[in-house]
Amino acid sequence: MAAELTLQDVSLQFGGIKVLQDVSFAVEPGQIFGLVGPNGAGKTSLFNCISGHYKPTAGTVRIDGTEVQGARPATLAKHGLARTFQHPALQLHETVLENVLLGAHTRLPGGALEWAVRLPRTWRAEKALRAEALELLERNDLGWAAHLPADELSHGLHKGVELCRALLMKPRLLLLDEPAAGLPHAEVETLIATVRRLRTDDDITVVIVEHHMGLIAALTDRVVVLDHGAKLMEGTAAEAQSDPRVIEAYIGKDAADDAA
Amino acid sequence: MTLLELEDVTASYGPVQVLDGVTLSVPENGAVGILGANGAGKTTTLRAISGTVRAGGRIVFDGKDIRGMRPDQVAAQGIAHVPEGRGTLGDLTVRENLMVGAYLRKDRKGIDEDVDYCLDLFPNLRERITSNASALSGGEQQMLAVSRGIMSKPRLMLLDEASLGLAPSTAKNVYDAIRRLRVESGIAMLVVEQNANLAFTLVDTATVLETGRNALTGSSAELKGMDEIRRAYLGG
Amino acid sequence: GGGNDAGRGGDAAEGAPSPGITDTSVTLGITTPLSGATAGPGTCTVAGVTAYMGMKNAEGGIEFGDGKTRTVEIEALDDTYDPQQAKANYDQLKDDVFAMTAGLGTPTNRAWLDAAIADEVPQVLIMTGDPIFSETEQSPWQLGFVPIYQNEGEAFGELLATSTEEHKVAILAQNDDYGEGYVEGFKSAIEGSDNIEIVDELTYEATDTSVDAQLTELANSEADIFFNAMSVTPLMISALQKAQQLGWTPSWFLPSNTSSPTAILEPGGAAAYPGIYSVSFSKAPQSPAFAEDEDVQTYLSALKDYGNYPDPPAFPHCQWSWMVGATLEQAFQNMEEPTRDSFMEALRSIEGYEAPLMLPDTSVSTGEDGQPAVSTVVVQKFNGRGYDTVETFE
Amino acid sequence: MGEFVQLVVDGLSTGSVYAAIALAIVLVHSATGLVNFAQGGMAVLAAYVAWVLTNQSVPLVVAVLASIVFSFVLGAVVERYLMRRFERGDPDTAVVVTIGLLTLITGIAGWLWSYNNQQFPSLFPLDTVSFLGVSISIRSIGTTLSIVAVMIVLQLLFVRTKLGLALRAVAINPQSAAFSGLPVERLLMVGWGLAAVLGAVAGALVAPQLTLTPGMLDNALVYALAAVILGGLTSPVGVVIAAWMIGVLENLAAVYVPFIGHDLKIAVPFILLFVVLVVRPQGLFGRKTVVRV
Amino acid sequence: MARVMTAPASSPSSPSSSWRRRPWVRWATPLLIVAVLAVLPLVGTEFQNETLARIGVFAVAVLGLNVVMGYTGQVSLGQIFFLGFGAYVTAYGVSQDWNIVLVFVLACLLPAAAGLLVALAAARLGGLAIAMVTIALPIVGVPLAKRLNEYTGGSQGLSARFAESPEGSGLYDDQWTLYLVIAIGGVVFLLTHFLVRGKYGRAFAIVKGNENVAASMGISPYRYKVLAFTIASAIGGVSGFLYMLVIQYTSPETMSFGHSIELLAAMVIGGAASIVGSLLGGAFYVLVPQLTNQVDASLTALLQGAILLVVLFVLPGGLASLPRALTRGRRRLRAGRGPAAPPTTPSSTPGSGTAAEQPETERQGHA
Ligand SMILES: Nc1ncnc2c1ncn2[C@@H]1O[C@H](COP(=O)(O)OP(=O)(O)OP(=O)(O)O)[C@@H](O)[C@H]1O
Ligand SMILES: Nc1ncnc2c1ncn2[C@@H]1O[C@H](COP(=O)(O)OP(=O)(O)OP(=O)(O)O)[C@@H](O)[C@H]1O
Ligand SMILES: [Mg+2]
Ligand SMILES: [Mg+2]
Repeated sequence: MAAELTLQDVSLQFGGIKVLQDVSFAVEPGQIFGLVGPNGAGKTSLFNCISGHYKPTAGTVRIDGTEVQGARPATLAKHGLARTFQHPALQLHETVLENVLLGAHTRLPGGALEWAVRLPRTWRAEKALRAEALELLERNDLGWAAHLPADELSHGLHKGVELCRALLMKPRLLLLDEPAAGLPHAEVETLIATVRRLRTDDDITVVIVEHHMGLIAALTDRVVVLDHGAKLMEGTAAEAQSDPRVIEAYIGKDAADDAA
Repeated sequence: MTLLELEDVTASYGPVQVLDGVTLSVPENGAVGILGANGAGKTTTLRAISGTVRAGGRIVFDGKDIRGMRPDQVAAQGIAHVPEGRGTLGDLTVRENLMVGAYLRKDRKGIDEDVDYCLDLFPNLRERITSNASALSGGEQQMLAVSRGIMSKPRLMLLDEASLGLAPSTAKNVYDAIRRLRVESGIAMLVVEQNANLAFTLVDTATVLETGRNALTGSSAELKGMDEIRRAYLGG
Repeated sequence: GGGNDAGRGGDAAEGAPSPGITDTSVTLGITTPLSGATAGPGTCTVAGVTAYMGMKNAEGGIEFGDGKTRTVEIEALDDTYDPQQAKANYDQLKDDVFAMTAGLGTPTNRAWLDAAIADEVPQVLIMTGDPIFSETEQSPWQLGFVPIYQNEGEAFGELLATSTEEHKVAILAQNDDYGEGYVEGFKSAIEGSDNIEIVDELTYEATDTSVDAQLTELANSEADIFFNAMSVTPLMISALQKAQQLGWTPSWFLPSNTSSPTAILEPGGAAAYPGIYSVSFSKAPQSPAFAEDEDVQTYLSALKDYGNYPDPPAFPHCQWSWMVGATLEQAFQNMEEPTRDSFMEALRSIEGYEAPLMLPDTSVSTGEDGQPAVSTVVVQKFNGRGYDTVETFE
Repeated sequence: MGEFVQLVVDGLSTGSVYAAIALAIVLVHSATGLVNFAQGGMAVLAAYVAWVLTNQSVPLVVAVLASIVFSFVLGAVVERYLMRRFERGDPDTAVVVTIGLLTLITGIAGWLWSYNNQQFPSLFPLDTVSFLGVSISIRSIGTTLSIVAVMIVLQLLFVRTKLGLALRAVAINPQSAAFSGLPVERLLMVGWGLAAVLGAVAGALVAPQLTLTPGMLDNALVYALAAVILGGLTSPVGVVIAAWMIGVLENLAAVYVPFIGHDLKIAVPFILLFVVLVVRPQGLFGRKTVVRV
Repeated sequence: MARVMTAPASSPSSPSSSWRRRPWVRWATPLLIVAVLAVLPLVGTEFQNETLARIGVFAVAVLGLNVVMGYTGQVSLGQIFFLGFGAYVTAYGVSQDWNIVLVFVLACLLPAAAGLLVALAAARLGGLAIAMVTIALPIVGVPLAKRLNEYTGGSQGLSARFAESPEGSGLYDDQWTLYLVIAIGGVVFLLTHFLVRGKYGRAFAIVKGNENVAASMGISPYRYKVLAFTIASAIGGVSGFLYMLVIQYTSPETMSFGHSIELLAAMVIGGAASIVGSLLGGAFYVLVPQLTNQVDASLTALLQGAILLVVLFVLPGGLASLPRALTRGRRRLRAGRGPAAPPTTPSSTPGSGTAAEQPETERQGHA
């Protein structure tokens, strides 16, 4: 089930700005893969290239061997790619449940006409997915908020709602952009447990961008470090954390000392 | 001398009351932290101070009751609020954002110096000086938001998760810089921070909010020593 | 009830009073644009008839053919030149008014033409030159007031045909039935005259802000006659100015509703042209020739006192609507029963009535099928301040 | 050839009328983030004020200046007591409010001054100059030059002055701007006031040509909007050039493309607009807004 | 994730909404509505019925606009064009004596096809750009209708009467017409009501809210914009059919650009993205001119402008937000008495009006 993701010499340019330069790496099915690097290194842009929001200026992106660079995000989503956004983007005036249900879009059968005449199979599916969404929220400790408008939730909680929305898509490849940002330490632990469960229970390949090195170390099988759009190194989290280039460019000397 | 004094502050969004008596005080040139779980009311506390949310209780800044003032009036008192999330003006360039930060200042020379200071602090911004703020990466936007706060040369800075989305080394740089500002320019700080390790490098005292109330208040050292704080906010 | 055309009114007993008329008063309905782009002339269509009837009411009312003296009430509604709204206004008024009259606009009147026929409500003396309203067969309950557009165009064509010289004509016409009617009438009149050649023919939209481009194009045709079937006052002024700027000074033909000496010719600088011709059937109050005219003075003061229209109007529709009032009075005087049938009969039998403000040689005659109440126009030439009637093109 | 050049010149002069309104729309948009449909109405109102004064034998220039002052106050008052309620809400609602305002203002003008056409004295003489076989009225030249001057002032205001920066900042995000101490409410009032002033200038420039009626600018509004979008909402220079382009191309298409003719020439600006926007969504001169994921 | 309990007293189910959720209410309400609609044409006067029928026409037009603009967020200033197109198709079909069912189908399909074509091009744009492209429809439509005078009757327009009440029904024409409007309009409303709930409603809403997110949920913004626009055009076509049914005449003025703006105003006044709001918007479109005409026909513009402003000033969310505004007002009254919410400056009252506090959202250009 879990997807395989391969990037080959992906480059991206905006006007004169080189955002990504020849980035290549491969994520094996079922891996939890980390993507780290300083601010503006191009991590989110790389996600955008994978999810179809940006079209790489050069290089190939393959999911399960199929070239997908240039494909539209909606198409990719239908083929099992889900992602969260660095800055949570919810429908603020809708309830949390409705927000999460959005993730079910591709799983709901029927065209516009069928929904307009309310064919039984449409609302049966709706009901089933509603139940599933509630359960998902419940499992992520957000059940209490299901019927609140999203704007009544604080910033940190939006992250959780976004995660649920992505999970309801039943993806095979999940891209998480800084899921731990703004979470207190205790919540990060919960998040780690959740993501681990994703792999074991749901058989999903996960790519995570995160500045929380604790989380990266605890969770990832492998990491790629980006700097100025280029791959600086690839290896395990531990290798990365002790790589002098990474310390220099990213973690900072003192921080590394602190951690040691 | 206390610079900012909150006493029994309440606040609500429409009918939903989210602050239920928050009390804290920031001394002149002091640095105070606010910790708490998601949704505890940290952001709301800062909003109550800066006048973006309707508040009850007493909010006194420099001897003056500022509760009920409009945000720009509060800013004019010398309080800079660096909001959570994308606190930038997306359609303005980086430089224009910085100039907006300096809106209340008249010293041209000082402004130019501070622009340089910010750009030195965040070299990323120097590279993107003519870009629209909305094109920046998440972390770069955060840098810009903090820089805007610095540009306004306030007497008190309200920092809402200033390290959000910043790389570890950058986050550390930011806190170093803030600490320096505090020492060199005498700016007082009220910081909300999830990265408590980082926060404790700056603040002298901190308060922990729980469902809109002070659950604990103490000096950094005291708090760092407490088990439940370690477990919830510091790790290990 | 029965599923028939006649709405719900059903047919009342023979001779019983129709709606909107009592022994002491009669109510007339108007739907016309009172706001929006055509509000200027629209307001005038109400003001004139209101002023006329106001004056009559102040004198005690009008004596009808059945011997009763009645005052005349007018209910005017705004349709903003929207057919749909005009129909709604008609629906609202039809049960309360005796007849509908004076409203301006072709589509707005057409919108309820069929309904008025079905309901047997008179839709008479309306301000549109669309011939359909004067075809008795098709429109038994209708009668137009102003000359059909073709008539006006024709009148000028006939005048031109009297000329013996060679003429080149440039035409600019509003892109609707108004412009088309004018051009059609004009062309039919010059048919067969070898000395007249149409060298260029363009259109404009009533919503245009400028007709400079058309003028530039037409000026290049070097025509010596400019037939400008334009109903929009500001555009007419700017056309007059633009042609001068281009150094093109033909003789002009202007329609009756955009030829006001004070509101159009003066600001347009018409003195620069060798001849400005227009057709008309009403005295121009602004013209010095009529300054002392009794009709004109009564009209202007009534307009102020009863018509709620203090300024001298820029549009001739005020005068026309005043004549509508007078024509209605004629019909009322001859109508023997307080019914719509009787009214229509009386209205259709007015012959050669010289309504106040009418120019010599023109009159209201309602008997001719295919023609509106006024079908005779005289061609006039601008004399610097007002108009003089002319017989030949010189 | 002579005709071609004349058509271009005519187009520029018509385009200047559109540009006048377009600039005011740009100003309000840059200062409040709204598209103000009432802009033309406010300009007409200002023109009526000036007209009333000239009828009291106040010199034209003084009357126009007075109408400018009147407009500033009017704009500020409209912002303070009407628009403010809608500024943070759904932008569609705010736009509809400006539509309502347009209707109201037109109604008021019609009520006070009737729908009669009124002659508005021209700021420039009616004479014509001609060169190269092309004749141009002094009035068009004056109008066009005034528009260019206004455009330059506006461009400088936006990019060079602190006030311009503050106005833009407030339009983008009032809350965030307030954190830097920008007096949001006052700036919004100033923004509307200035836009109304611009409207008053526009009104005085075009009223002699269009003759003063309550709906004088209704037809120009659509063109002005097209110019605003075509030029790029944020660029005064862009919208003026776009307005000129519209005026000129429309004329040329009407005369030289028989299929289009004078009746369908209005389609030309929209086809142009469409083609341009597909290639450059931000308009010809607009700055690209990046919406990042 | 977080342990923070939401403030307990503030559960979203206000008394009124929980009342609405009772099962018998859910069943009885539609039945009641159907019953009322069934007898309505029988009790009104002729003029009342005609007015109601007109309201139906424009309610349907506003509903269409709501699909593309209220729900999907694509500003369309062209809706009146589709009404006009539908009306012309109907008038032409009737004049050619085509079967009326066929005419109806064509009156939906042809505008829908036109809408689809326009949308295929216009949906590539967003925000104000799409507004400008759609504004061109009525603006070009008017001269085009004049030019195609073979089919449209040119500027003299087309009349068509085709809704005489059937023999033996015992109904007056106005009653029969109103029944037809209610039946056709009712079906359109019902279908739309179902459509904007559930899958498509959410999809439209996210296309309005954030196209990037929409795309990553598998919802192609382009396709859904095109879909919404096409549906709106089809509904516009239906309203054109009803227009001919009720007004029985159409001319180029029917689709003049000003009406498009008025439709937009009616949509916002009724309540954007609201089914009931569409109905109220239609009522506003029809009744306000009627009302102002009654008050003073020479001041209609002034009065209409004033009414529009007053309504929006009091209810920025539109007429459909009245119940919500009332409950909020009551809640605020109650809260106001408690110690927790002392008054502050008006500028800093979140939740006042629709303008719920969105400190970090940027305002996008929008028409
Ligand atoms: N606009 C709003 N409307 C209604 N309720 C809100 C709104 N914003 C926040 N809340 C509620 O107020 C409470 C406090 O929110 P606040 O943003 O202050 O939390 P926080 O401590 O900053 O959390 P985080 O760490 O997630 O940023 C939360 O329960 C939240 O649900
Ligand atoms: N649409 C765009 N237009 C212009 N520049 C862009 C665009 N998208 C990204 N960039 C630039 O590309 C660079 C990389 O951005 P990206 O968001 O990928 O960084 P990141 O690695 O995710 O950083 P962070 O950790 O701060 O989120 C930044 O300098 C950014 O300004
Ligand atoms: Mg990023
Ligand atoms: Mg917060």
